[in-house]
Amino acid sequence: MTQISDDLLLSIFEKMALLKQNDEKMRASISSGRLVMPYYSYRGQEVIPATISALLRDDDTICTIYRGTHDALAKGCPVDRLWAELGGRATGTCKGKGGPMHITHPETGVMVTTGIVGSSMPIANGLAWAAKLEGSDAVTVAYFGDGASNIGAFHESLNLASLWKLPVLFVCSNNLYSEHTRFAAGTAIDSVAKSAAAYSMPGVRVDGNDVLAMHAAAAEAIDRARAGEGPTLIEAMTFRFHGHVFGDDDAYMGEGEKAERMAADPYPRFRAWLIDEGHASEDRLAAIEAEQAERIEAAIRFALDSEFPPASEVLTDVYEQEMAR
Amino acid sequence: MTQISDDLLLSIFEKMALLKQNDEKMRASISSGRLVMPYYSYRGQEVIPATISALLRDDDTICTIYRGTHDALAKGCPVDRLWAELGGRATGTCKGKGGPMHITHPETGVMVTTGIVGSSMPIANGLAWAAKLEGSDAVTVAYFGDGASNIGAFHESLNLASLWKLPVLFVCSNNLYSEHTRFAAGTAIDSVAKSAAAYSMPGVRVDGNDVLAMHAAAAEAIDRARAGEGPTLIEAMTFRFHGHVFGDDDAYMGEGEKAERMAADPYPRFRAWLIDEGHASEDRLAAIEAEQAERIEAAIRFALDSEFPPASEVLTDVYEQEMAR
Amino acid sequence: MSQVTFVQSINQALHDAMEDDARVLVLGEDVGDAEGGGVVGITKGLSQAFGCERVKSTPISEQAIMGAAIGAALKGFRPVAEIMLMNFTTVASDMIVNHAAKLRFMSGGQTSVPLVVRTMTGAGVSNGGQHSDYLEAWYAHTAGLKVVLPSTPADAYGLMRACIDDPDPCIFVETLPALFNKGEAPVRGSRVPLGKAAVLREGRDVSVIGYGRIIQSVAQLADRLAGEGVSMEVIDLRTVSPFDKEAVLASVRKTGAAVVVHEAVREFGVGSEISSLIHEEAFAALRAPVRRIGAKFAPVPFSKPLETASLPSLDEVEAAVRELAAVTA
Amino acid sequence: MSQVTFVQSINQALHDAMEDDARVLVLGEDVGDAEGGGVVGITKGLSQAFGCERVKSTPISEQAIMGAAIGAALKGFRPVAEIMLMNFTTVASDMIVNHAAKLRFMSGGQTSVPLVVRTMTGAGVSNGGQHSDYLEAWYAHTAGLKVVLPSTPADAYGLMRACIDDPDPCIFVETLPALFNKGEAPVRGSRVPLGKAAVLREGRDVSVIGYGRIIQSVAQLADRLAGEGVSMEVIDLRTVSPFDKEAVLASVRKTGAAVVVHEAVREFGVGSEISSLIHEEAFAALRAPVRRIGAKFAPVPFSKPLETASLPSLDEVEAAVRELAAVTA
Ligand SMILES: Cc1ncc(C[n+]2csc(CCOP(=O)(O)OP(=O)(O)O)c2C)c(N)n1
Ligand SMILES: Cc1ncc(C[n+]2csc(CCOP(=O)(O)OP(=O)(O)O)c2C)c(N)n1
Ligand SMILES: [Mg+2]
Ligand SMILES: [Mg+2]
Repeated sequence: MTQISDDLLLSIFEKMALLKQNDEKMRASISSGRLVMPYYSYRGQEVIPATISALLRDDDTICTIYRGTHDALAKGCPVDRLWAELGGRATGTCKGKGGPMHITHPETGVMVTTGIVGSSMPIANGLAWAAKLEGSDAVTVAYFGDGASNIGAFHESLNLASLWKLPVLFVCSNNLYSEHTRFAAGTAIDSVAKSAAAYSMPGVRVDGNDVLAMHAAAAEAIDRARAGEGPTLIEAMTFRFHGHVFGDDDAYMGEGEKAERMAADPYPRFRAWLIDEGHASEDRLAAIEAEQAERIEAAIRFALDSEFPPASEVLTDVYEQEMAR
Repeated sequence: MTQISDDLLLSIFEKMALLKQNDEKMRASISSGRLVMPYYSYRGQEVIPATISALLRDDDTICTIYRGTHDALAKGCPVDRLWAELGGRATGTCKGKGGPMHITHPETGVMVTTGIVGSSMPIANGLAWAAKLEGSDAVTVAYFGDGASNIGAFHESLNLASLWKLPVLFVCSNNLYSEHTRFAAGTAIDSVAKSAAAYSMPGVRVDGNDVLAMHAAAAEAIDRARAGEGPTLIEAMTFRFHGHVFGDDDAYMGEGEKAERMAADPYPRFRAWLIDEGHASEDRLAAIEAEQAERIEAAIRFALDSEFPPASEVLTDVYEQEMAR
Repeated sequence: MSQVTFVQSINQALHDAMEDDARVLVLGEDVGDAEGGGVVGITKGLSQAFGCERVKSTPISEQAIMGAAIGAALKGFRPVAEIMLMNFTTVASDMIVNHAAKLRFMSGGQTSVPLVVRTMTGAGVSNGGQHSDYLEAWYAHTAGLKVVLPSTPADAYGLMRACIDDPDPCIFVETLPALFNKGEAPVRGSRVPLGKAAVLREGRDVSVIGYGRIIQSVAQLADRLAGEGVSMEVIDLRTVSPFDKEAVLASVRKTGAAVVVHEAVREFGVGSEISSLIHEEAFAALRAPVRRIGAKFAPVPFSKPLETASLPSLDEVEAAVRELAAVTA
Repeated sequence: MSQVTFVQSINQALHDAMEDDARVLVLGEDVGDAEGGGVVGITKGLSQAFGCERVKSTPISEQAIMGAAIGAALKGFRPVAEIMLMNFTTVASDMIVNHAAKLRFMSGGQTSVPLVVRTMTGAGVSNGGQHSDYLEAWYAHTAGLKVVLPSTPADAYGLMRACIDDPDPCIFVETLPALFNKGEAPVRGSRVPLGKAAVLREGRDVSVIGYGRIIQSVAQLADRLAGEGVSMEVIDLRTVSPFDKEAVLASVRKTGAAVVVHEAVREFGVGSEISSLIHEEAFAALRAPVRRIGAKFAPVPFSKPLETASLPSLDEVEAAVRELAAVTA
């Protein structure tokens, strides 16, 4: 994978450092009561959006899910506005109205975050259709989970995207579980990627915890999409370290399974590889990490210093013009 | 295909004769104003349910669609009750409340006829699950069209049936059109049967206008289902001779296409084959046809002699016990 | 004045909107000319005029249709998505209710979804239980959506143009059994403002408030009863949500009595909202309680006599009006 | 009396029903014990007790879940299908509305669909716009369905048992933020009849009619105001459709004033039906128009102060009651 420049590798690392530390801070903030929200930790899955986003432009768009805080951050959603949102503050990306399941930041292409399983895909098609109509070569990424591959919207969306040759990447983060249900207990086929054949679409299963593999798959899919050759389904194998929703009981998982997966944490692995292969020095990486830590601290301060929205905001943004009721 | 007995061949022919003539009478009745209803003619598709039903038992069940009058009749739904239903009479299968899109006759296993594309499949799963729970080896057939393979319920249903190893036959009558849209314009894959692979399910495309091919596919699928080995997807290639809804403009079809297909009418083809191969004499077949014609005439008389339901019936059968409103 | 059908006026509205604004798109099952330009021809000629990129026939995939419309709308396009019949909106209601209706709010106003859902429905043509329901009460109960239901071809034109202009998602409900009825032709480019009722008849004794096909029949009833000295005011809401409270209340304050009528099931229907509001805001003016008339609380039956019996009748309206007119303060 | 949570009483109801009747089935996402027995544990222990054929965890496929339940119900089973949150019923509403609700009618009474849809919802736990909606008004507007919404653990038990017994499809709505609240334990085998309200407090001056969590708070308000000489009658509908008209009308005829309250959005909500009915049937008895109190006409916001502001408050109820109590005939 000699095609990846050191700059790109470091930009991926930078995103991963931001994502990993951000998740740690969010969990800590929930445990301490500073944040009150249902939180779907993405810890362990950082490689996927970090690598994909490093290949995306500002005018590329994404639709993601409740677990997709990392997708939004990796795409460029400002950390401070994100923290303010999760703190329910008026300075949040969504004025505090959306919360963790509905992060939106159009300037950086974060168009929709949805809490309804499967619903990122149909809307991603529309964003991609818009790009096509505008004559742009922008692409759209639809992020979703393995469990979402079992819902009707998945089928309808992949079929339509293939028929219309839409510039979409369907990125399934297969973390082996949907809530408490094992992948094999919910899905009759042994790989989501294989479903792509049912839509005459390329489908590829990759190690979503491996930057190089992820990069190769994403780069190819993005090139295809930009060239007008249509969508790709990428199944990125990964694992969520903190269960479905932070704080829940993960007794449904094998003890050994979780420990083993966490021992293979992709973050230190990639970090060590960067150093071992001579792409960056320990000092350089530590500096990047420190920078990200500082960004997050600043974001937390920004959030905590911000006001809550006034109660009157309940009735604004329902329509463009407030209705007399 | 020497395995098919003459008895079975003749029972298939009998059903086809009933179905073909029944459709002719229905269209004539609509043209004459005797029946007033939206009618989705199945003419040209008779082989599929005639052959499958000849292999089914009374305790096997079906779920079918608005076009499925032939499926219901082939399964054994009484012709007279059917005509009364389509005439809106109180003696109809559904007391006139259902109409052509909702034929139901549980005694012969006609459990649901739906007007919503794709909705026969999820319910068929439930019927099959019930049989499994009861320890019976009864099977369920879900009939649907090629267009229905593009809707979410198809995906969810095939996945669930495969996971639960349900005794279901998913029978897709691929008549090359969904309303006015060509198969290839709506479906990204070139064969519905190929989708079966996405559900680890056997899938087979057969000539649905050929009794022998249809028989082989159905027999295998039914055996599998009865043996507890799970569902099968059958794509039966066919053609509807009278467009989407009887009376509509079929300009969207190529002139030549329709004429060519109608020239290959499976009914006279099977009839001639039975005689040529020595399975039955012309007289025998003519006698069967005459019998069916008489059944239909009697059914029409029964329907026309029946009363309309009283207006008070609007409020019965909404719940088991009428509600005070 | 020349006369046109609903099919013609809605077709014209789509045509004119596409001509006036390149961001207007049309999608849905069979909407392209290769597929006949829609099952009843409402989208005829559009793909020929504006090309198959702006007028897209789709597979039978209502969630994908709505998703494509929402995504394009988020980027500033103005998609008009057809969900063929209103009962089929049930397979796409996640997209409509959880997404189209809420994205503006949940994004804190950063995004908007200026789309129109075109859908047909209505009992009276023997389509039976799964093809005839009026579900406008559901969508009216959903904050973020607007719901219109025109009763004349000209209003259909003007409301469609207004819906396409509108920055928020609108559900445009077409009355299937009336689509080939004729009425005055619309003026090109005209708009009927959303949320504004039309007073079809002015009167003194009783207000009848409704929308859709039946309110036009009620207007004729008013003409007939006027001859007998019963003076009806007839209000066509045109927009169900937000509906024109001022028009409704002004009328009821004048007449002191009201009947609300629609073809949807009566119970938990739109009429309940209107009736409640009238009582809340004009109680003192009322000589008698507001009457609600709607379809029977049952699925729509197939058999003709039952189908007819399930629908609200003009006789019921007449009886209610006569009774109310007879009540003195 | 021992105290139990809703989680416990509903679990007990399912357990007892499965024990009493082998036709009772449970299905839904994560309902099996291998998957933790449900996201909040309502189905815990059931698969252990009754096996994985009768208690089936499903993929995330709500249409397939409802279809499997409908098909099994058609064959005489009594499935209790979980659609985890009420907003997710939107991806299965075709199955619920066009099929479960209508198959009895459309088959002319030949088939029936005795299933129960269990679903949770409710604002107040920061779940935001897509996980908090009360949609009971939609299902109440759908002929063929019954809708219940219990306010105590014991009622939850008795209503669940009644829903499972019932020959028609029932939607059983659980209040997510109240699931761990405690109340009196149910008696094994007890039933709360569908369509029957409970009079939580008897009173003379004003009737407050509602259901769910908030009506219990209203009962406490009644105790407080009683000390100040305001006598409230508090009626918990328990069943939203069909609701107990007799109980409502009897109360209003006595008190002459009413407030209707629910956590769903006010506009086009269940309260509109109840308000309309009261006016229609008890107009002469009313000293003032019926008041409706409900959630704000907006998606449910995430931010705590906004979420709170979106919900109906006890202060609003109190103010309405005081005003109505002060109105003299
Ligand atoms: C339509 C719908 N059904 C059910 C849920 C409840 N739910 C939320 S997340 C989830 C699991 C999704 O699993 P997967 O797609 O694998 O994504 P992951 O959470 O593992 O990232 C479920 C069932 C939902 N949000 N939407
Ligand atoms: C969910 C839904 N969407 C759209 C329709 C309108 N509709 C009725 S039949 C039909 C075409 C179905 O085609 P196919 O599945 O191939 O069956 P065929 O009619 O050819 O037998 C459509 C789009 C419907 N009934 N239900
Ligand atoms: Mg997962
Ligand atoms: Mg077809």
